[in-house]
Amino acid sequence: MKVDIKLIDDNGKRLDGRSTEELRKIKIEAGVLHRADGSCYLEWGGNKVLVAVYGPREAIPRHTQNPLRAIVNARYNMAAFSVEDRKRPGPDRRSREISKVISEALEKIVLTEQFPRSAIDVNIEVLDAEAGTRCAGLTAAGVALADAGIPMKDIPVACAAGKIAGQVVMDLGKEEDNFGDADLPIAISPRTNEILLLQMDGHLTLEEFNRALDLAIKGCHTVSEIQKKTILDKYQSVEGVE
Amino acid sequence: MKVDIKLIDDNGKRLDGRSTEELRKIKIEAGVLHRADGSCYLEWGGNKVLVAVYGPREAIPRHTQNPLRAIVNARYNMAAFSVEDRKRPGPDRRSREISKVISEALEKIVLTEQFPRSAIDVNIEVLDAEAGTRCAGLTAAGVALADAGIPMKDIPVACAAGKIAGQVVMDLGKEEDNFGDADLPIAISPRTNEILLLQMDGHLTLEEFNRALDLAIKGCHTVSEIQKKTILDKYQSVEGVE
Amino acid sequence: MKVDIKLIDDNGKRLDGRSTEELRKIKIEAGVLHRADGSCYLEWGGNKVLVAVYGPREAIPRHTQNPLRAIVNARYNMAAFSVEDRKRPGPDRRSREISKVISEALEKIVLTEQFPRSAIDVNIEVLDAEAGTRCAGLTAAGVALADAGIPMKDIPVACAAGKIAGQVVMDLGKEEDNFGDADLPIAISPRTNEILLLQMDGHLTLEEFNRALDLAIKGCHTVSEIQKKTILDKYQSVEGVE
Amino acid sequence: MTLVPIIKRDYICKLATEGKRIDGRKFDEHRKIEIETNVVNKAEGSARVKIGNTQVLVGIKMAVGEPYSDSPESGVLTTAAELIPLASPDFEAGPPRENAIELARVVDRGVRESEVVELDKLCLEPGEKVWIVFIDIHILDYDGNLFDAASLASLAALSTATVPAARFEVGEDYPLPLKDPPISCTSVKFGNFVVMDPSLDEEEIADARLTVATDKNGDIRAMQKGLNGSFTREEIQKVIKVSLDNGREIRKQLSESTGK
Amino acid sequence: MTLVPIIKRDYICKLATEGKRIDGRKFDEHRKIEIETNVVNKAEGSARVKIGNTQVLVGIKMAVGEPYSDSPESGVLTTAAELIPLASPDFEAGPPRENAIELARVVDRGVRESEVVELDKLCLEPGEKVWIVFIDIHILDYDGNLFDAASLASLAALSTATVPAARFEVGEDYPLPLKDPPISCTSVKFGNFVVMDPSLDEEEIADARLTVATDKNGDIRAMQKGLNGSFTREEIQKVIKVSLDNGREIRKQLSESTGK
Amino acid sequence: MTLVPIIKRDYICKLATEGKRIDGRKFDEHRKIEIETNVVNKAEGSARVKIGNTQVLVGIKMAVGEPYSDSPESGVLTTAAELIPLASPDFEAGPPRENAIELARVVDRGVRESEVVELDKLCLEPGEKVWIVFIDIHILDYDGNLFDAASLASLAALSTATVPAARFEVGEDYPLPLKDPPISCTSVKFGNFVVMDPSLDEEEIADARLTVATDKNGDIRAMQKGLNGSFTREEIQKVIKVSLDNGREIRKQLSESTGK
Repeated sequence: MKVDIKLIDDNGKRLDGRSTEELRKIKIEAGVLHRADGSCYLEWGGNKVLVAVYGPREAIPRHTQNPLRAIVNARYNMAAFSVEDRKRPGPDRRSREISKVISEALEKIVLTEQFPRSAIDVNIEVLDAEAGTRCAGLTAAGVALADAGIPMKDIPVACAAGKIAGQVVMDLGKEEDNFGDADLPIAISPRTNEILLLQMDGHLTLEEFNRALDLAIKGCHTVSEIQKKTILDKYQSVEGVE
Repeated sequence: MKVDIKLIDDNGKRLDGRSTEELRKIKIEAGVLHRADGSCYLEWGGNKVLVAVYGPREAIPRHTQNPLRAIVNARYNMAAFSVEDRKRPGPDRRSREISKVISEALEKIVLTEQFPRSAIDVNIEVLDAEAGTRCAGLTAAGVALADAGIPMKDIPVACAAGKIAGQVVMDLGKEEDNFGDADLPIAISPRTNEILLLQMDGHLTLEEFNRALDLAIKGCHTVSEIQKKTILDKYQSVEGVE
Repeated sequence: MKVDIKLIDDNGKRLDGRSTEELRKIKIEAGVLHRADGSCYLEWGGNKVLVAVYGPREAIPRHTQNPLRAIVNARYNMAAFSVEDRKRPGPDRRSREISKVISEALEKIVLTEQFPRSAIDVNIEVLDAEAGTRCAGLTAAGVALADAGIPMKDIPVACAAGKIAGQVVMDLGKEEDNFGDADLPIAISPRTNEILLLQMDGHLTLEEFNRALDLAIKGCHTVSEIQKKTILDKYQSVEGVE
Repeated sequence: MTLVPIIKRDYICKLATEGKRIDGRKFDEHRKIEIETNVVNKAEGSARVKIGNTQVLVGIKMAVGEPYSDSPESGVLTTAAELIPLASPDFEAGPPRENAIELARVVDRGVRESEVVELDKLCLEPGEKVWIVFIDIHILDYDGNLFDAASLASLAALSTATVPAARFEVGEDYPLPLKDPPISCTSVKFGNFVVMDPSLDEEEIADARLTVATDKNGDIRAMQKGLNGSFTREEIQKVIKVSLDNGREIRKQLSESTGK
Repeated sequence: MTLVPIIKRDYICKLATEGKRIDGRKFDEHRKIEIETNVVNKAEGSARVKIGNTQVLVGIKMAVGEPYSDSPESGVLTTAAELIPLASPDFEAGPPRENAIELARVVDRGVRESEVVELDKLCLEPGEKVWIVFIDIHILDYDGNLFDAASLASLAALSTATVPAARFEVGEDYPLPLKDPPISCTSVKFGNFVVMDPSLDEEEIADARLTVATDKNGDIRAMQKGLNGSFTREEIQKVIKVSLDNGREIRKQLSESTGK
Repeated sequence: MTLVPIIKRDYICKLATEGKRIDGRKFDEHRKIEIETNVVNKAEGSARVKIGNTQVLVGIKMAVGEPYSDSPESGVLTTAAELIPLASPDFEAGPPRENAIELARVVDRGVRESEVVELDKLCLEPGEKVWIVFIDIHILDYDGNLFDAASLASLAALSTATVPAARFEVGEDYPLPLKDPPISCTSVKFGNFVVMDPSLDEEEIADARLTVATDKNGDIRAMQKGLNGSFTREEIQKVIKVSLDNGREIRKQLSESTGK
């Protein structure tokens, strides 16, 4: 169904009042679970994501072990009640693809060589979904890995840019995702700007792509600051206790 | 659909003519199968149940082995043709829950410490179902385990009590189960009266519960006598042959 | 739906113009795939079949290994687009039965004793299906096994006979299969005429059965010649190159 | 799994050279058959068949459903077999594997291709509502030759089945309409010997198996060869002959048991 | 898995002989409970319950669907639980296993048999369209006693659920119609000791488990015994008594949290 | 799996420092492509594409079915890929795993997001009956770069597909309505080298993969990065440039092969 929605108004404001280069509101909390080795709760606009990290621990079954390094198993899962029409529990093709690209992005950044034959399990649960869950999940995973004390080259971070109403904008919201022209979620290592994850759907000219990529990288750096502050706060509060 | 059925008539008789404390008719036969290590065929009212025991034998796959004792795997299964509307073959959630609670009840009574790393498989097939199949299955399993010569502290036995038309009664039949107020199936070790299995659905006052529990225990003892007679008859007939 | 189709006309010709003892057109090509150890592409009437052989290689999982000989795993699969109404991908009961009878037929002819604990995988993909795919698949498998250099007592070959419009005929086509009276697919070792595979559906008198069996054996020998020529041509072309 | 059968094989073959079988039967003799019908109340029809120690229970259930689009005026027939772990220490729980699938499909074809169940009489509304007939094969005790036991139990169960029209509020109950059934007889070959109705011991060492279903006119209605051995043309003739002879006897017993 | 629990068991039992529990509670005392509702925007109702470190999130979704044929005027209730690997190093991904199935079924019966959700008020067109209520139980952090946490979170989520009639274009939204709920309390037994609301340490060494759901009248609405130990008649009485006492407190807290 | 690739990696990297590839190609050169259409009679459209030794067959089937509720006037597109064991000693039978799922989803998005199939012209009755288009990807021979081969074969198969309206009795057959397709080009990176259209040897040692689909206007229509390595911003620009150049050539060849 084609719907006539004006995604950017005459003042350059988007449906939720943001400017074209503005992120949705982000809130991150580390160490929220008792059993997990590391955990993170993250809200990003209307998205709510919970991540638990377990490991490094022996990879089972054995035939999955890599004698030279650890494997990173990200498991992205949407709760049945996280979307408007209830989702059947269990993995579907979409969640398995997202799990794969997030696993691959994280493997680049974790110092996997330090833990041969091991597995690091990153469980990403989407509790409320509202466009951009893979970026939210990967960003929360970065914090949960740090909270678990897993050695990493950097804290990975993700953000999307896209195109709506003919303009390149930061971090698409729900309607923007449904009725926009293109979405470009990426993840980077903020220290080096290396691109760990990149997917693109839609229609962008070469020039628009370049602008969107730069915008997404800029978004990543903003989110990265929030990640670092969260981890620092957690660390200091623990210090304070001791 | 609410149905107006008078479950107890003015003379205190139930739909099938039983009094409130009367069991349905029970028939037990031991050693009815050639391949199984032990077996039992049991009719309890309209229920027909066949049980085969295999083991103790090495538990496979290996990771299921317990180094200190045997595991008891009861597998409760309803034949596709055992109910009014054909049941899809294979386990459903109900049968898996019943398998679990029966397994747990039997593990308490089998001398599992004598067979480390082993499995004792108890296959319970419901051929005709008419209320009370878990009690019928567990009772038949007790006889089949004895027939297989598995060392046990006692022969476990099961029976239910319930509440219909405001009264606590023994051993609910089909309509009584559908239109009654509560069902309380239990299994006990008759020698000690220890309660091995207990589930309750419905609505009972504390006092009704106590009466129902006592009635179910009483039923267990009656059924236990039939079990013992069956095993004795079987043993003597074998003796006689030799 | 009963359909009135005249399967044999007044001149003794069948729907596609064949005489009663005539095979459909067969085309065989060996060594058509790069990765497979041996391969064959076969067209038989409207059937198109591709076979890849891998092995002998260690059988996994280990519990499938036979310490005395290799196992032959034929896997018959129909492409989703090979039939009029799209077939759901993956094995169904029909394809699993056919895989079983083809595996059994091939195990008799491969010198499996030479490769204990090994598996020889024979992947049969039906790309276009039009009656007689199991015979086409088994025949192509024989060529692919030879192309892979797997030692065999003989090159197995398959062909069907059947009964339509009251007559015993060679190699049923699509409508003949749907509206005929009986189908008798067989596979043989052409050197000894031993029967490796035999299935029969329909209605045949004893005498008709004997005639159909003889006709199917005759068909097998005709197809066998095409197989041998294919392998010889391939061998000579390779010789020529060297 | 490999050593014991070799010893067993040698012993059974040695007996065979003397014309004997391990349980004393002649080569072309089937074990004692018992047929008991109406053993399950909830089923529309049921039968328990024993062939020697092998025991199979078949229950028939029916329901109202949609016909296949290519046969809008025909009832639907569905056959399922489970090799439940009750019946043998070698059967595992879980979805049906190759052996169970082959068993169900061979029984199904035996019933379907011979049109034992008159499916064209099971239409309620053309293209909309027809009777679905479920044949569920439950193996209770496995001591060889499941094909014949399952097939015979299916026929006996069908013979005593009632169409539950009243329960589905589409008329009055009536007997399931049936035609004369073909009888399946299975033989196995080991070495150069071919024996009828194999026991489990014989099945375990067999090279090849051949099932032949024959009707009362002496015609062949279905065949299925199994296992990784071969038959010669002559052996096949011999198996057909034995299947005809035994089939005649078994048909008589089936008819007596079911009163049809 | 076997050696550590033996040492742990000895330690916990030794404490118990002194009347103590590992976390300092009395035998009949439950851990601190926190109930937070409306935690998920997309759900029609939701709640997160903490019992000590155990944390369970339940979301309610609703949809319009067909009723069961034997209750054409009733809504449909469906309960699912997943022991997702997020919550414990011992939980594995994949379809629900025995423990998750038992959990979902016990919560489901607690809600269903006590008719907490007034299903007869969820009919849109008799026999055609009714509301389907999905209770999805998400375990977030597993530190013992999932039964009570999942049951309480389900009740809290149901209490705050809105029937999304507007979204489905069948009228205006209204609160999900509910009756007074029974409260589940679980105790475990090890040795001769019975303790209420087991922590994970206590659960790991427990011989037997008993869950009792009681209503505001002090009546029993559901029971489930688990694990491979036994209870005496007297122990059962004692567990019921403790469940009534604690149930009363928890009911009060639930009522305060949900404003009902 | 780990030792051989290290040696292979060293060798391929050493060649690369000399500006060479293992099969003699330039870094930005794709292998020889062959496109053959209408290879399967039963399909509504089909094509076999070879890229070097890699071989993929795609068949299109259509059926009449229900639209999605949120697009009642649109046809439905479904893409499935199976990495069948025929194509590689490393592929296993069974339901699709991660790699097959990613492949199918990337091909699907390439077709869907660029609206290659004009789904709005495949409506028969709004909200009731629409055409379902099934794209089934069959990998026949796996020697690297399945993404481009599968994508190209899908486009070629779609280009020659006929809507089977006559068979479904809803009118006369007509060509499947299509728009200009974007062409997928895949590059991989190992060390600091980026090469186009990787062979299997190159894929096995690659750190990162990037697929870029471009249209005839030179716009980007889809991208997918894979594997556990990274790209710099500059490398991505380079891959896009190479994908545009090669895409132009391949588009021409596709157009010639399909006559469109």
